[in-house]
Amino acid sequence: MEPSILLRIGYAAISLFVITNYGLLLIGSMARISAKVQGRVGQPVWQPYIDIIKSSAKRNSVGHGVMFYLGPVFRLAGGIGTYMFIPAVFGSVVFRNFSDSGDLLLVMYFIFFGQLGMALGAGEGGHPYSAIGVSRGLAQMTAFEVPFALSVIAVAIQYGTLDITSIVAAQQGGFAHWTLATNPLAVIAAIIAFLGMSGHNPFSVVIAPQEIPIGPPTEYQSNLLGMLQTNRAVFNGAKLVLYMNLFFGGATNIPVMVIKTFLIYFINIFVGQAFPRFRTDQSIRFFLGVPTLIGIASVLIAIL
Amino acid sequence: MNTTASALAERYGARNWHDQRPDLASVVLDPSKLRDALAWLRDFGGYKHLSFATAIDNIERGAFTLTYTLRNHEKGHNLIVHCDIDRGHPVMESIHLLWEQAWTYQREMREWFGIDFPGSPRVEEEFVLEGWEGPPMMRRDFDSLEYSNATYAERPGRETHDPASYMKEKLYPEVAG
Amino acid sequence: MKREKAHIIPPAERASPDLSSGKYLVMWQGPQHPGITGNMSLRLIAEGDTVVDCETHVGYLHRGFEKLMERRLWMQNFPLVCRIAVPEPDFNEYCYAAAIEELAGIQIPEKAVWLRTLSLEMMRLASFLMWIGGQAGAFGHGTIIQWSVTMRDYVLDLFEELTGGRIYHMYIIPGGVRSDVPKGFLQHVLEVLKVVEKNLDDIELVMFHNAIFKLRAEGLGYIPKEWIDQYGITGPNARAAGVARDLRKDWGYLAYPKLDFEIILGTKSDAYERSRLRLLEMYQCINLLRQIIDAMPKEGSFKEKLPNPLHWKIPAGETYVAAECTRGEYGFYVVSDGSDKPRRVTVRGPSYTHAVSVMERLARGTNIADIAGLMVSLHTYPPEIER
Amino acid sequence: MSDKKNTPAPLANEGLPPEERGFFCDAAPREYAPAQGVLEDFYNWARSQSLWVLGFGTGCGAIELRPLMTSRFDMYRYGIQPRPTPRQSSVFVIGGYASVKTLKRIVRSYEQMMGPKFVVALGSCTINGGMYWDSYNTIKRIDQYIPVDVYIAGCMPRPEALLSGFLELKKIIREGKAEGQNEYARNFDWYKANQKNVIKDWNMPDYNW
Repeated sequence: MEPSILLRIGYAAISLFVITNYGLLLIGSMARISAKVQGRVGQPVWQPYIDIIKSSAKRNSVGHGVMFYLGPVFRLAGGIGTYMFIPAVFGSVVFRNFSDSGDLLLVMYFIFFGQLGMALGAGEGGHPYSAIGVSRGLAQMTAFEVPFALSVIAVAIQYGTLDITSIVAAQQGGFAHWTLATNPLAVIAAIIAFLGMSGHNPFSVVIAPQEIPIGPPTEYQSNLLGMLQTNRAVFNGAKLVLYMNLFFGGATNIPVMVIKTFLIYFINIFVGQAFPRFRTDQSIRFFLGVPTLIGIASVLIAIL
Repeated sequence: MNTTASALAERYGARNWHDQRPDLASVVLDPSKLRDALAWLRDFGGYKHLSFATAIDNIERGAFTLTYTLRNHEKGHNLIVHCDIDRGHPVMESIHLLWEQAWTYQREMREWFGIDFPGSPRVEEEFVLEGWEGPPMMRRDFDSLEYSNATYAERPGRETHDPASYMKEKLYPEVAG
Repeated sequence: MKREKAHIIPPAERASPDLSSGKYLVMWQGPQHPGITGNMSLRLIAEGDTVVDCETHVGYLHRGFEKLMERRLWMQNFPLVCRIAVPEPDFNEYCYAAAIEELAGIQIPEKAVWLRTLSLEMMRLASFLMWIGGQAGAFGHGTIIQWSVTMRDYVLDLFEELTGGRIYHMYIIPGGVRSDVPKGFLQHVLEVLKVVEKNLDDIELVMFHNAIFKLRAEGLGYIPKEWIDQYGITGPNARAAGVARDLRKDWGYLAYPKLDFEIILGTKSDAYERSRLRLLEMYQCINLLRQIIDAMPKEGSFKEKLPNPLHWKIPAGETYVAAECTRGEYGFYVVSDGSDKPRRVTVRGPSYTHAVSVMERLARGTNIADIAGLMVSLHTYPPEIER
Repeated sequence: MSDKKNTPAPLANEGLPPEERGFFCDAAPREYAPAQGVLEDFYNWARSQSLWVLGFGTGCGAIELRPLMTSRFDMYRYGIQPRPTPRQSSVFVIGGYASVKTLKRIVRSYEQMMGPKFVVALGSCTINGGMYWDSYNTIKRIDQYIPVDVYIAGCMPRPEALLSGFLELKKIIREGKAEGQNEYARNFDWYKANQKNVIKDWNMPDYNW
């Protein structure tokens, strides 16, 4: 039977709590892995928790107007909104969130939404580096949205629906049914877009510490920074879950979800540790080149 | 070597050619001739590379001795060109048109010695100091220690000794005492 | 694909943008900025992403060395000089010591000559290892510096074994060196060199064969050949332009004439070329160190007897002694008036031209994102500008 | 958790030209009361466990920060990491001697940091002038101008010394003794007088945050 709306909200809160912690631990462990690449021991896995507590425990903070405060709020809303409409675990009552009341387009909109809110807030910050970072970030985002959107279109055509739950349902029953197997080109284009989306090297020009320290969040401190850090965890988790659902056959239980998302996120570190960063114009040129062609090809494959 | 020496002597009245090392010589010129001489050295003498330019405060003579060190890479020879200018009225011709980096040295000399180089770019701007109100600090009559004691707060408990006497009473107390 | 449009020569005259037009963005890069070398700052005026004007501001590290040295005895200055340039203090020590010896007419023993060469080359290697991490980091590649700084630390351990100091060694004193090589030291040097060489191979693989690094660095900061004399550019920056300027060959100081090495020359003279050339020079360093260890005399005295340093008067005179440091011509101009204190000491640092006039010109027309990379590719270091 | 009652008078900002005064805040810093009991202990633990160092190499001591933050002495193990912007960093490492020109930037960056903020001063030259005791351009003791929590002596301090200094700082923070921000606010006039005494051309706001 269909649980009552209150019950569902409670469930959603639980799954949000889980994904937040999972995202934080994921960030911590990835930092440790990249430290290993660099021959270091690396920070403790729970370091992100301490950082958030510390940021929230700052005594004073400086504001630059209402939009400045709203920026992180929008960002967090974007992150949570993205997650809320994705089924984290297929078939589970607790982790289905509100996936039946929203579809892929809504999720894509939410992915945009956070960034735009952040852009407004950071612009209000008044720091020149924030402005530069925002312009770079938006330019790059529009670039990597192209292959991402193309691969999503391919998936939508292939499964004849925009509803994530049914996309996952169509991929059940073994590796042969995954999008990875049925339309690998779409997956490749989407993964390249994912590198840009998660802002690791070589697409980290938005927060490039050596050039524009450190981009949009330059002026953000104290609890606002804590909010951004929390959002980073939620947003990463949401994106990973989305990718897992669209391309890697979803997950029927928590361990599978953990393993798959971990592997997807690992691609970032794998690439990020081996490359310097693109300049903005170069990364835009890159995204509109080969990945876009791959995306178009994947759409054609899906049509045929 | 002395083609260059003689040429400088008869063209620009260079004096006191002194060979410090086989690959290092120094010569003295008049301020009025200096710029032409440097230009000649650069274009015809083969001394294409300006290593540095600086000034020495000869307060006893009442003169600043400007020092330009050039290098001839073909012959592997360095030449130090001196010229004295009046300490009371320190103005010198700018050579920023001969070497692109010369203006920086002139800016430095302007700030550190108070030597003016009319026409040199940004020579009026502060170079390394900021809000400096004392006299040009590289002059001999500026006492760094005095200024430092007067300006910066000191942490008690630090004493400094004159090395000669202090070492003596440490090493040979019977002689010192 | 960027290789063709490599040779952009920035305009000689400074642009004078109208800041009130609201078309330009004024930015201070530094002093509090991770992408700046040392403690200096650039005032950039950008139009969009392109820098139209750049001003170098130095002086944040000015300690007035030249004034302080006029107040100290010849020997008291000796611990002071190495503080002038942190990454490679030994070049200061060598130039100062050599200048004093020339003025005082001291001949240093053969073994001291070799030990000085050894320490200078080790210093060069350490400094380059520090630099290459910065070069990679300026383009956002954080892995290289983690490796290379550790390699540098191994070299610093050698210094600690030889001199007792990690950063400031005060090893090359007037009249020779301060101490003999400890037992088994040369063996340790060879072992460390093996490790460093292996690591350099990795670095070359990751950094110099990296498509994105090439994309960023190639064609960035092109220095035409004519500028070398015009701006007084020395060191690797000049050699990358194909001009053979290496004081180790030209002056043949210390034991370098007895060593077998060639001046490494580049052609393209852009950031990538300069970086590659410096990598080759690191290999050359390792090679030189091995030669030195083979050729150096194993016994003999390592320093001359000096007069009482407290009453040590240097005969009147002036001299200019230079050495080829990692960035170019590093020189000391010392004037003595026959008293027990120097009359005037001037330090000639290669960054003086590289960081101010050359940087200001090269920055015009480059992308903001590339300023840090350009800065590091010139390998500038502020303290030797302002002393 | 901040007591509103002792809010000091607005600052004059006489260093600025009149048309620019409007751009900057004229509020003097005020003290912030710590949280109560266990909560504050917990906060202090968190603060001591995540120290973000401001990436400002003010002197030659900065060169030993590189080995410290790279793979040999890996300071990330202790939750210490560099941070490029003063807004987000909590530890200010004064890397050796501070010339007057740099002191200006040090004061500015320090005031922009969000409290609680801690200062670690490296090298003898920050303690009593060290080797530059008679220099006309370097200050002799940094604690006249900003409050310092930990001094690390030596010229220059080795990375091991830096690490032990950071651990000492952690101890102080956990004991709740690192109240540099409040001290600065309490003796604001004294600090400001010292600063203006040295920085001759004061062309920035009296307190910039």
